Amino acid sequence: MTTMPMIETDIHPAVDNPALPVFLSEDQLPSREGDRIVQFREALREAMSEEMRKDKRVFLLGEEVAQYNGAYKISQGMLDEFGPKRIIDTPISENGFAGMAIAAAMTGLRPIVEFMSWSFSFVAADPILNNAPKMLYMSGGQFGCPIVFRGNDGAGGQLASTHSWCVEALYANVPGLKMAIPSNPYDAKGLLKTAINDPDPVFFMESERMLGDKAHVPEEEYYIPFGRARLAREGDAVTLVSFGRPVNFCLEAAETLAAEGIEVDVLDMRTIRPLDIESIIERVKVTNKVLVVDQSWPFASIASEVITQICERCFDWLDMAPARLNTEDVPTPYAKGLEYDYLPNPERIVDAVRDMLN
Amino acid sequence: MTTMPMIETDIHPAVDNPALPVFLSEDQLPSREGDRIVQFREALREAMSEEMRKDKRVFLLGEEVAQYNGAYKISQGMLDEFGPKRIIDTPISENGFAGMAIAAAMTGLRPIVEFMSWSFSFVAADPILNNAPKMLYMSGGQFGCPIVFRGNDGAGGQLASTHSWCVEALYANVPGLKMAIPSNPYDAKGLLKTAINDPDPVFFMESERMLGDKAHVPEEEYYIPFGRARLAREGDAVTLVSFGRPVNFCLEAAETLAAEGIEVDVLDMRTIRPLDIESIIERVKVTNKVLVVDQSWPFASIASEVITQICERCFDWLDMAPARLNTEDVPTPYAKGLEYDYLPNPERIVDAVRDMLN
Amino acid sequence: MTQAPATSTNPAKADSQPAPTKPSKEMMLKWLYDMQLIREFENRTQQAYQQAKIGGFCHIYSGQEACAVGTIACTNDDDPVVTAYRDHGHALARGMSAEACMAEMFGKVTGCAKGKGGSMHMFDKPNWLFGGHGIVSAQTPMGAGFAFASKYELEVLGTGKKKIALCYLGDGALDQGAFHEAQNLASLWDLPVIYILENNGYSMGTAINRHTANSENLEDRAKGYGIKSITIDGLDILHAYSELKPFFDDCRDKQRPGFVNFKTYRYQGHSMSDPQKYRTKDEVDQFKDQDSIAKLCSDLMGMGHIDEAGWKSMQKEIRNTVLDAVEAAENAAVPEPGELYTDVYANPEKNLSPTATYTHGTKNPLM
Amino acid sequence: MTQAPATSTNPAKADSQPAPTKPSKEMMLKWLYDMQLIREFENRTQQAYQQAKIGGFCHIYSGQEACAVGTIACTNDDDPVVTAYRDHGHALARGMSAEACMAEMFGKVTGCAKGKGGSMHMFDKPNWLFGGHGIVSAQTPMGAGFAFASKYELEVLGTGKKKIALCYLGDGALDQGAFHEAQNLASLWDLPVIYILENNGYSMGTAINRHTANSENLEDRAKGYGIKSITIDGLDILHAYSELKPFFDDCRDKQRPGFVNFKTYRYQGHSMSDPQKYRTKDEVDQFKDQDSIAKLCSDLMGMGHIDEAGWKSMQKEIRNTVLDAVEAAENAAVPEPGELYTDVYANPEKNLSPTATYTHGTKNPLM
Ligand SMILES: Cc1ncc(C[n+]2csc(CCOP(=O)(O)OP(=O)(O)O)c2C)c(N)n1
Ligand SMILES: Cc1ncc(C[n+]2csc(CCOP(=O)(O)OP(=O)(O)O)c2C)c(N)n1
Ligand SMILES: [Mg+2]
Ligand SMILES: [Mg+2]
Repeated sequence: MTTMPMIETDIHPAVDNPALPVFLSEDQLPSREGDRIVQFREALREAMSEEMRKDKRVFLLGEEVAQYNGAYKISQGMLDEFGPKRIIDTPISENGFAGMAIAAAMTGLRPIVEFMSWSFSFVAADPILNNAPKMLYMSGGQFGCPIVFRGNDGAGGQLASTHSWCVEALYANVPGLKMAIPSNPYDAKGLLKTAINDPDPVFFMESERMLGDKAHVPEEEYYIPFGRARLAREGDAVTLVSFGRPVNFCLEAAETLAAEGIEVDVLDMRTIRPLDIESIIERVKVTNKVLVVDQSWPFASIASEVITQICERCFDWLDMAPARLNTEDVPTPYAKGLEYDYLPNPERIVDAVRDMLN
Repeated sequence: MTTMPMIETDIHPAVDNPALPVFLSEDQLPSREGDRIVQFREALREAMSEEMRKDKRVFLLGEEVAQYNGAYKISQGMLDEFGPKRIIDTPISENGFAGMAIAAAMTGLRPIVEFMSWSFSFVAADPILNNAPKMLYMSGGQFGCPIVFRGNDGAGGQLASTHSWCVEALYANVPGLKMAIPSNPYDAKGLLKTAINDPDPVFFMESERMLGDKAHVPEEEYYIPFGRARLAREGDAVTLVSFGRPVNFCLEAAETLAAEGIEVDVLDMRTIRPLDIESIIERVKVTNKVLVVDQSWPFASIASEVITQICERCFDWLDMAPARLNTEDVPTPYAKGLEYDYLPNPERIVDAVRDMLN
Repeated sequence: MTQAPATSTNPAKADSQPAPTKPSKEMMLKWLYDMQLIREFENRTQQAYQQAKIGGFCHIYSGQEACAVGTIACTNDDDPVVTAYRDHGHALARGMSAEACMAEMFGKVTGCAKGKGGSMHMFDKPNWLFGGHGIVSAQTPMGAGFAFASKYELEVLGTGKKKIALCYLGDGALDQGAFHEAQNLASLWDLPVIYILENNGYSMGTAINRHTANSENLEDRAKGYGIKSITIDGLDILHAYSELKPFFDDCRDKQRPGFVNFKTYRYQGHSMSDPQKYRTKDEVDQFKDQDSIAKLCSDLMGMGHIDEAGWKSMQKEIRNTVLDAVEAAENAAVPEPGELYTDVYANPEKNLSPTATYTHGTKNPLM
Repeated sequence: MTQAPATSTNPAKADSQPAPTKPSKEMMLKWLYDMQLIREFENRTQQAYQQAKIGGFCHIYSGQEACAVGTIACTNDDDPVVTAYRDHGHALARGMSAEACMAEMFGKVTGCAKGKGGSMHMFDKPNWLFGGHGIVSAQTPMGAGFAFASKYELEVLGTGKKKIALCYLGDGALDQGAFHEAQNLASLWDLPVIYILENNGYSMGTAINRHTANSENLEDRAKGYGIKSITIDGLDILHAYSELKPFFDDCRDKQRPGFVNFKTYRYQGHSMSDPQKYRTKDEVDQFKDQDSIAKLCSDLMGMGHIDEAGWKSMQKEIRNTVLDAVEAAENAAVPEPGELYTDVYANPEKNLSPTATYTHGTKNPLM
């Protein structure tokens, strides 16, 4: 397989050991089809373990990641392999251990901070927003901050108001950070490996509801570059733009619509910052209609941003107003039925597409 | 003067003492012209003092608000008038005192929490985002949260990265809260009085750079309803939509443009949630061109939201893509020149309008 | 407080008068009842969870009954109480009906939060219970806030009386900055809040000595803030009450904060999905051998306050109450889809959202 | 650490070898020099601020010189140091040139952060200074983090040595939850970080007893975490050093945290815009009468290490150094507008922003 570096960057002097992984173009990546079926959580674990084997500077810390093997079993077995100095159980002190890890990253170490849920990251909002993404700037280029923050994001299944946050709508506003939100095991592994090697702070969002999802993940090592969307399904009627768990709802909706003879695009953005606007434009020029499906609340969300960028970049190609479908604009309810209605489920997506076509 | 209730609401059973102030329509409000010239900071003080005189449940807490008379002299003299039980100096414990005040609000008290700067609210992000806006929902309608959080927002003059946040782009995403961002002393007073009487949590943003701004503030009592934009200047070429400090930049830019024969609208939104989209639509139907000027970073900002809502509500009236002008998408720099370039200053607005018209 | 919840709806509640320092027979029997009620309730909760009738996170209180019951015994009906997510015990001890508590977990409109909150969010305004909170330690500044509000009512509004606020926290919550800030504020401002550390030795799967420093001397922490403290053997409610009652009274009287290191143990896993590899069955059994309900029961039998038959019939009554609660929860209605948009704003003006229109919705069944 | 800053650029630094417990004449003279340098530097800073050559918030260190100089004297050149926003003193004591420090406040490209950080953000990688941080107490978890990184290097990477991390905080920072969390982590994990409380008695306009509980017994707080502590009379650097050096050495040796309650005083207002009505001129004067520079100078004269003439010429040398720094800062270039977009990302891929294109920009003058 020939390798083609997809990103050409001279790394900043503030960052130690500057080699980025070699990125392959989409069609050069190992096949997504195959029978090495692993869960989403295993894909994440493989990503971390592979990078930890290669680079001793990488370590994992968070609540229950070590002895308990991870609250969601993502880090299962990692304590055994890497020992307690690199797989570190923390107290419930998100502000404290996030701030600590940021400092460690400034010295050139490469921490992976697991938030049991991004919902618990608000107590650490100050270090993760005020320090990590701005350290390089504030220090006039002296100190980088190569760190990954990762954890569950979005409704986890009747966890109610305080435990069901989609923080991307809030945090993506901040320059200096990168953000990745995979929708499936294959991408999760490839994106997390890239995140760990990236010299900038990466906010990495998983979903409790997807951790058991299974798919082929190839044996060979691969890295998925940031800023490359994947056209998960191609159509001509409408372009659905999504990221994370709702991509799967879009694919389901697309099936339903296909049965009615409506073929839609499903574009999986994979990363939010960088945002592969070119791929969106390319598809909008074909379908001239776009629906952004986002599991955050609508107001000033990623969906708002994508629509704004579409207006800025290809307004004249639009046949109609670009549309969005978000989570309902209310605190997350507990009751099962309410929570289902609350999320951008396949039915709501189908309805929205039908509305657009009428 | 005849009074006309502008908002008809039956107040929720969770909220004690439900009477809302009587709101007048824009043309019934006392005149904005006159010679009772006060500073922005005094207007804020008058709003708080008047409400505190009327309602003993209202109190103010925050760092240096009492003995020091306010870090920015907003609360000057209030300790003398209301005493230390109602004007309360706090330690530097934003999480602690915000959480405390939220509890007090649940019991029916009406706290005003001053953040010396909204930049310091991140250490309190959990209580202000997870509790205040969701308490009514989480408790199934048992406990309301009538509280005002207020403080300086935006670049304060070379305060650099950590002290120059515009938090509205982040926080406005959250349902359950209201948000007001006045641009001048008259509105500041009328909106803050409304905020204090509102039974929901209100996030109220001021600007260190405007606290010394002077304008006529009438003797008579008045309340400015939420969700009513003000057309601060009327034109025909482009509608500028803004809020807070940049409204003043827009007005300056409008002067410059007028000299070239270009007349623009300047619409001051006054509140972000609720957002007076109808007033925007009304003007877009006239000018068919819109530029949103927002002093936050662009990605998933209020500007993105306004543009999205414009697309949703009056796409067909647009002659061209709705445009935005935000703060530059970088951490706030210290150096004076860089900071000036960073903000949406009048020159940048003039350029953006010219670009739109070419 | 100005917005006084209606008086307790639970006439069975023993302490509508300030409780005496030496508990009466009725009081002690009520404790036995409440503790057994919690135990039975939690057994049914687990069952219902396994049947997927309850969803989300669900934290069982079994083993810790003496804590909720013993501490609430020292309060007045209108003392504010706030706790964390392991909150069924506090809700029941405070007087919430088993039905409202169970229905909440079933996600039904008859639940205390109309099905919007679930297991972690037990709110009961008539009983001065201010939740059930999910973010570890977020309730600790709130505890100071309820104490503040009581004092404010007394000193500024001139309408209150001397209260104490109760704020429960787990040992894991010790490590959150919020608790530090809360204690500092409480001590600095003489706020009558009593922090009750439900020290069950584990924060999820992490033993206390692995998550908090100097864990053998937790009272030292309180001392750092000049807050008085006490350590309680939490498996013996009679002993606990005799030590706690004067401690609480003193905090009320002096209007000062307090810190209680209440040593207890949870019988079940952290939540319903915990394989519990971090402790041995032996350890659990050892604590079960000192069960606080069995202890109280045998103490009361020793005093001649109850006999085997009485205990049997009490258990039966409780079993029926809980079964009724489960049945009622089963049969209650799920929320209408429109309830999604209610209780978001108390003053739901227009244009608050680009996509939603908010309304008021149905009245909470507890109000 | 893996990313070892280059060795100190300041050859005058006395402690490139581990410092002895009994200071040499040269060391003590160096301290006098550094303390006077800070004093003189801050005088010029105030002047420049009044002339509007410096903007933003600016916090003057005068009065506290013995703290930065006395504590840094106990460290090695490659021990990591982090502090808050009142950071000019630490930067100079750590070896940053007066020019880089002054130019930063002038917003010039020759500043230590290329003019992007200003007064509150003094970073100096070659001298292991990790900032200058503006959010009160945000630096305290970072302090634990630098200690963690040192230990990690030693124990996992196998390339380091026993270090201590220094983390300064003001008395106001005691009240932030972050500090509590940091101390707990430091003690729990045996992190060699020394927290130096620069206890100047005020958090802005709030006297310490009005903002933190039990303020007379601050060592009690550290005790709560099992962290060893010491209280230092911070106006006498010789005495301070004699107590601090063994304390620091012990923390390094045992790889354990420490807490220093360093009693000091700030002569100027909180920041440049503080009318200081919260304290009397008398109080300020009383402290000025015990000025730590005057004390050290007279002690050294008493020991015969310096005489009047020597002191005069040292002062003159310092004055010139600072004047040169001011002049250099004046003459240096302001950042190019394009510098707005540099140093935002170390790996500035495309599409990171809808409006900006990021690049690398000029190399930091300190690197
Ligand atoms: C800020 C925050 N971090 C993490 C969690 C996840 N979490 C919920 S409970 C818990 C353990 C708490 O243990 P403890 O405080 O001892 O209470 P217990 O469960 O023993 O009653 C954790 C880590 C959370 N809810 N909030
Ligand atoms: C979280 C936060 N809240 C408030 C502020 C504003 N502020 C800056 S310094 C300060 C006082 C701090 O006093 P202290 O810690 O004693 O340090 P000193 O100024 O005495 O050196 C305050 C309130 C801030 N920077 N960060
Ligand atoms: Mg516990
Ligand atoms: Mg101080």
